[in-house]
Amino acid sequence: MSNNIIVERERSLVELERRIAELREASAAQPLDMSSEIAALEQKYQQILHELFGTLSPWEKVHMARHPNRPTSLDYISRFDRFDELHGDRHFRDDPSIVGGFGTLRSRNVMVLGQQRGRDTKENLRRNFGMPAPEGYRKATRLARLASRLRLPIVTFVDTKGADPGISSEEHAQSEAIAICLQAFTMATVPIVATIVGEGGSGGALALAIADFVIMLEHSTYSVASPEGCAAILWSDASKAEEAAAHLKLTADDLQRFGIVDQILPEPLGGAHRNARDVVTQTLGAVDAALARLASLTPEMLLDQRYRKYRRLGEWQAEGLEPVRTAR
Amino acid sequence: MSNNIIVERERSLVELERRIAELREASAAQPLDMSSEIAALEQKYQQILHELFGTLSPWEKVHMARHPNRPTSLDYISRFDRFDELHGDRHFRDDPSIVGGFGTLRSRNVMVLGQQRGRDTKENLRRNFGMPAPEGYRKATRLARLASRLRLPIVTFVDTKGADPGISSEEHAQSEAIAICLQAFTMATVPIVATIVGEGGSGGALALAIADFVIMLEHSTYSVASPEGCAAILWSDASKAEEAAAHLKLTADDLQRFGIVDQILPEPLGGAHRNARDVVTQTLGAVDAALARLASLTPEMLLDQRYRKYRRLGEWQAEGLEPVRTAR
Amino acid sequence: MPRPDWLPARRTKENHVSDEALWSKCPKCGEVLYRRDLAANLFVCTRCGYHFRMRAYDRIASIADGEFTELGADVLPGDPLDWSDRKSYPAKLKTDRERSGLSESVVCGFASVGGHRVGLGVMDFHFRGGTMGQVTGERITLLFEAARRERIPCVIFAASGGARMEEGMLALMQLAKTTAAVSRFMADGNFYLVVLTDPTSGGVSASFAFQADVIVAESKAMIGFAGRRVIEQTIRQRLPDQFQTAEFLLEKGAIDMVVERSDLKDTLVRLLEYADHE
Amino acid sequence: MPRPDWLPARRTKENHVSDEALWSKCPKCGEVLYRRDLAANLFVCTRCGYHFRMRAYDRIASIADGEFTELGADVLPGDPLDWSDRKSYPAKLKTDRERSGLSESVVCGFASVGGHRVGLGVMDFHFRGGTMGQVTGERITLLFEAARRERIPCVIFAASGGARMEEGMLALMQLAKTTAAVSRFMADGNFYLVVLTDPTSGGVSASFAFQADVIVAESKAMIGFAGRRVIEQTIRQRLPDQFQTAEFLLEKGAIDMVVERSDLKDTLVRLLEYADHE
Ligand SMILES: [Zn+2]
Ligand SMILES: [Zn+2]
Repeated sequence: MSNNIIVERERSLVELERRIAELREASAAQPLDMSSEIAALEQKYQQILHELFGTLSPWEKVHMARHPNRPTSLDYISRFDRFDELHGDRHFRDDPSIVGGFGTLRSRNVMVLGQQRGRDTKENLRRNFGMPAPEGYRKATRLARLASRLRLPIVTFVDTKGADPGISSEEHAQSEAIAICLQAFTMATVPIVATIVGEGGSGGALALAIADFVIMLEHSTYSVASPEGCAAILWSDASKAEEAAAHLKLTADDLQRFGIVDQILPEPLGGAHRNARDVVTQTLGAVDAALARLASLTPEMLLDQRYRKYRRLGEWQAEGLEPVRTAR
Repeated sequence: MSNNIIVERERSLVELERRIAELREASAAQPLDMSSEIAALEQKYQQILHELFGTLSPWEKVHMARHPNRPTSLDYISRFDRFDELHGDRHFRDDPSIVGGFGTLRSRNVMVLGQQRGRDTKENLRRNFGMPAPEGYRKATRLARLASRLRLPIVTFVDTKGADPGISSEEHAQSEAIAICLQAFTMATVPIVATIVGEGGSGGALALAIADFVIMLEHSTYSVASPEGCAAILWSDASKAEEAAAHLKLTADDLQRFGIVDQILPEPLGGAHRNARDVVTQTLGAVDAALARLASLTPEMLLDQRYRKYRRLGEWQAEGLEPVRTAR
Repeated sequence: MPRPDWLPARRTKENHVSDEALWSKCPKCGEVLYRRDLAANLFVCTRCGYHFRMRAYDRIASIADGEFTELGADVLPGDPLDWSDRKSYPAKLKTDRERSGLSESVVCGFASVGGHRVGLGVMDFHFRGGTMGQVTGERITLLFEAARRERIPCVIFAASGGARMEEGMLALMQLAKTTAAVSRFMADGNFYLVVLTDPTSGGVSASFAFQADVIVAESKAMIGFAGRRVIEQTIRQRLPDQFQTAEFLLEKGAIDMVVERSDLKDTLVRLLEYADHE
Repeated sequence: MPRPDWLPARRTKENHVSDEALWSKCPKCGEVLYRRDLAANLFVCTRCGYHFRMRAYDRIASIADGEFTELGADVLPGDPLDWSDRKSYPAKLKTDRERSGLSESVVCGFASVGGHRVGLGVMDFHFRGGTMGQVTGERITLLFEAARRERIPCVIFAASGGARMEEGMLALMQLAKTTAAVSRFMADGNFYLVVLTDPTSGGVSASFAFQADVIVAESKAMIGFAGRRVIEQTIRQRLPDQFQTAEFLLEKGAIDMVVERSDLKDTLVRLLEYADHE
């Protein structure tokens, strides 16, 4: 059973959906006019939908971002005009939790990369629940550099709880893999557009999110740590995750305010998975528009603008506080 | 027991050496003048030395190059003013069969790299008999790139039967590791001086031997394949290695004639190990001189000169032979 | 597979060899296949899907849209080491010229592939086991230099047992020479695509074959640095069948994709599109 | 270890805290050590060689030849997320300021090390567990920018539990910001040297710490991406003691060398020589 609170909540809608469907069927088969009953039920349905999903707390958004039916990176990539997947870090392994390759988006050739979680248990095992190993980040580094050489813009989809924290990942220098991936994106001489489509977890997410333009879906989250991890670190109690979620300022609105996210894309009531087709269309449109705006910039302008963008974040001068500076 | 034919031959000298030493001792302890006996024995010794080692066949040179006491890369590196070893490919492992790091040679800071076989059985096991794994070539690639960034000339010592042909080397993409290492040396923007100090075996040797100036010790060998490997490939009979050695043109003289080697350093009668100190001194002097000659070249000039050097090798136009070119 | 006008002429010598060229037996399933049917099916067994090793001009015909303009055909192998064992090296070359209809282990030139002009180099295992001699390296180098001047992509089909013994160190130096040419070509931002075919090993594998931007391998091709026999002798045990296959390398992250021969041209055309800046 | 004039003054606050600062118990062998002796021995247990975690100014004193000119000391942390759990974030900062005598988890500035002028940044685990907040990132960035202008090497001592929770995504963005500064610095051919000290993990480990040209680690330091506890919870078993130590990483090829603290300054001076183009 899912312990996702959004999935739990959706259960209460299932009965109502079944009844509406039955009524429609009956109405079609019989001369009886049941349109008013149907309308009433639908109104009720919309009302419940609003009650359940009208405003979501940060914790609810965390669950929405993790919803098993939420569109994953490949749901976006598969709607490109074309996609040719490239594999491997050339050294050790192909990591299926990062998908990458050449793609064509609205007639524009790009390099596309995304963390990919599974859409069922079996795929989740293969893709390590979307938590990349060092080999995944090394593949991303390789492809980002290739994109620069071939002058292809980079498009990324971010969706991971975080980088894999397992033994072999430590043995293969996970830190180094992420650190070098960050450098590769920082120094890429082509436009980069990143979209946070699900859970943006920590450095493992950021490694694919250094970009000239960052888009975020309304109910996606992007956080310095998972709420569970944060609660464990601060209070040694992972069960206080809901409280941590409230503190972490991990929603799209928060992040736009901080200047970390450039554009928020609205989701249907109840989340992106309730109308995945439109969400994907709208997202790809936004990515394309961002690429179009960036297309005229020279490599030097891009690098300069990207530097200034990240340079600004966290330049902070506290007021009224004296520096700890003792006499020399 | 060693099956090295040079070592075998040296056995016949041991008895003579022992007798000379005994006579000297006796002469020192007693009033008796035995100088003429000693002189006679020493003359005989020199004569035998000449008979045994005066001219060496290619096959004998193969054994000389593999002699267990022949100075190895570290014997040269340890005579640098300073050496600070750097480790690891940053991904998977430190391969002890390639040694590398910062060094100072006659007051000049350089990056130094060399294949390193063991000087005894235990060390040979640790260093895989000097046959590098992909991780070794990746370390070399990393350090060659670092040298370019820091504008440090690269000095290499070549001494390997070849790259490791084991299972995990294949699993970790040995081909790719060598191919990328070749590229790193080709594109390095600093002077490179390589010295073939022992056995230069195939692509595994070449990966550290792309250089602006190539020095070779008189009895070192440098070959497209080991004679055993060549015999196995051509005649499915590794025991015909001696015949293969004669064919392969793997001696310093051959290679200088082909323009592959720029300078040959003479060895003492009987091989480098009979006076390792002087051989190392002479070699480091030659390396230093080569670095001094290259020091004035700009990166562009170096790259251009290096390109033309390798470009020339094997530009061949057969005479009298018609191309197989059918009508179109 | 459409047969371009020039192909039969180029294959003249091969067809002279003997009548057995009319029929081929599948080494995997044993099916006896009429050579013309086999050619029409891109030399893939119609029964079991086994990929026969292709001859260079057949490969070119299967990949190029039409015309193929050869480069470096007049650069021909000599005998730099004055080599002679059971047979002199020139005699070995002569035999292989007659048997393969080729003058060296690689054919290079220019072609259009799905409308994209590319430098195309195809190695052929039937000439000296696809080994790389001076002329192999020279032709590859000429190709990358010409493609760099034109700023067009290069596509190489690799098939090689490694460096050629009979040219000794001059053969090994071709690793350096081709690397130099490839590196310059790539440093200018040109696209380099390689297709590893059965078998690719040794010096070719450890130089230009694994330097490409994108590495495609034909299904089931054996690819490695060391030969299977060498490894088995070293470790004194039999290797699993899967070891060193294209599929194995894909899992190990060494290559970008594995492609069936029937999909190969389409795949190459798609990949070339991405590097097209027209 | 010679004690520069400025050091006692900088450590004033620390020394105020309590009398127990006079004595330290070795967590490894249990020996009770007089703090002044411990300091004279570079905070290495005189009995068993255990390396205590060093305070930033003690570290600087042990590495710099003499003078240290601080940079970014007036950039001070705020409360961008308006964070409050058991305690408000400003209150936590206040406690750590008093306890550590530092205004943030890193002290940056310029020093001479064996005659080489360098940008020197030293993290301190005693301030918020060495976590990286906005100001940590800002100071590191200011240091790399200044060192780039001067074309001098940078030496960073890393010690960190990762990104700081209480500054949320603004803390995570410091990975990006420092990476940008480090990358520009390195692209110009400047030399970047890092010393990983106990413990280095999380966001610091996964950004500037592992981007250095040369990575030195102090003997026995714990270094990793994920924390030991996190991994043990994930795999539901205890990890070997050796796991994630500096020595383990050396074997795994992740770092260049492991150095005892007593050899550290000499090692750094030697390494700096190699990048000296005067
Ligand atoms: Zn068949
Ligand atoms: Zn102790």
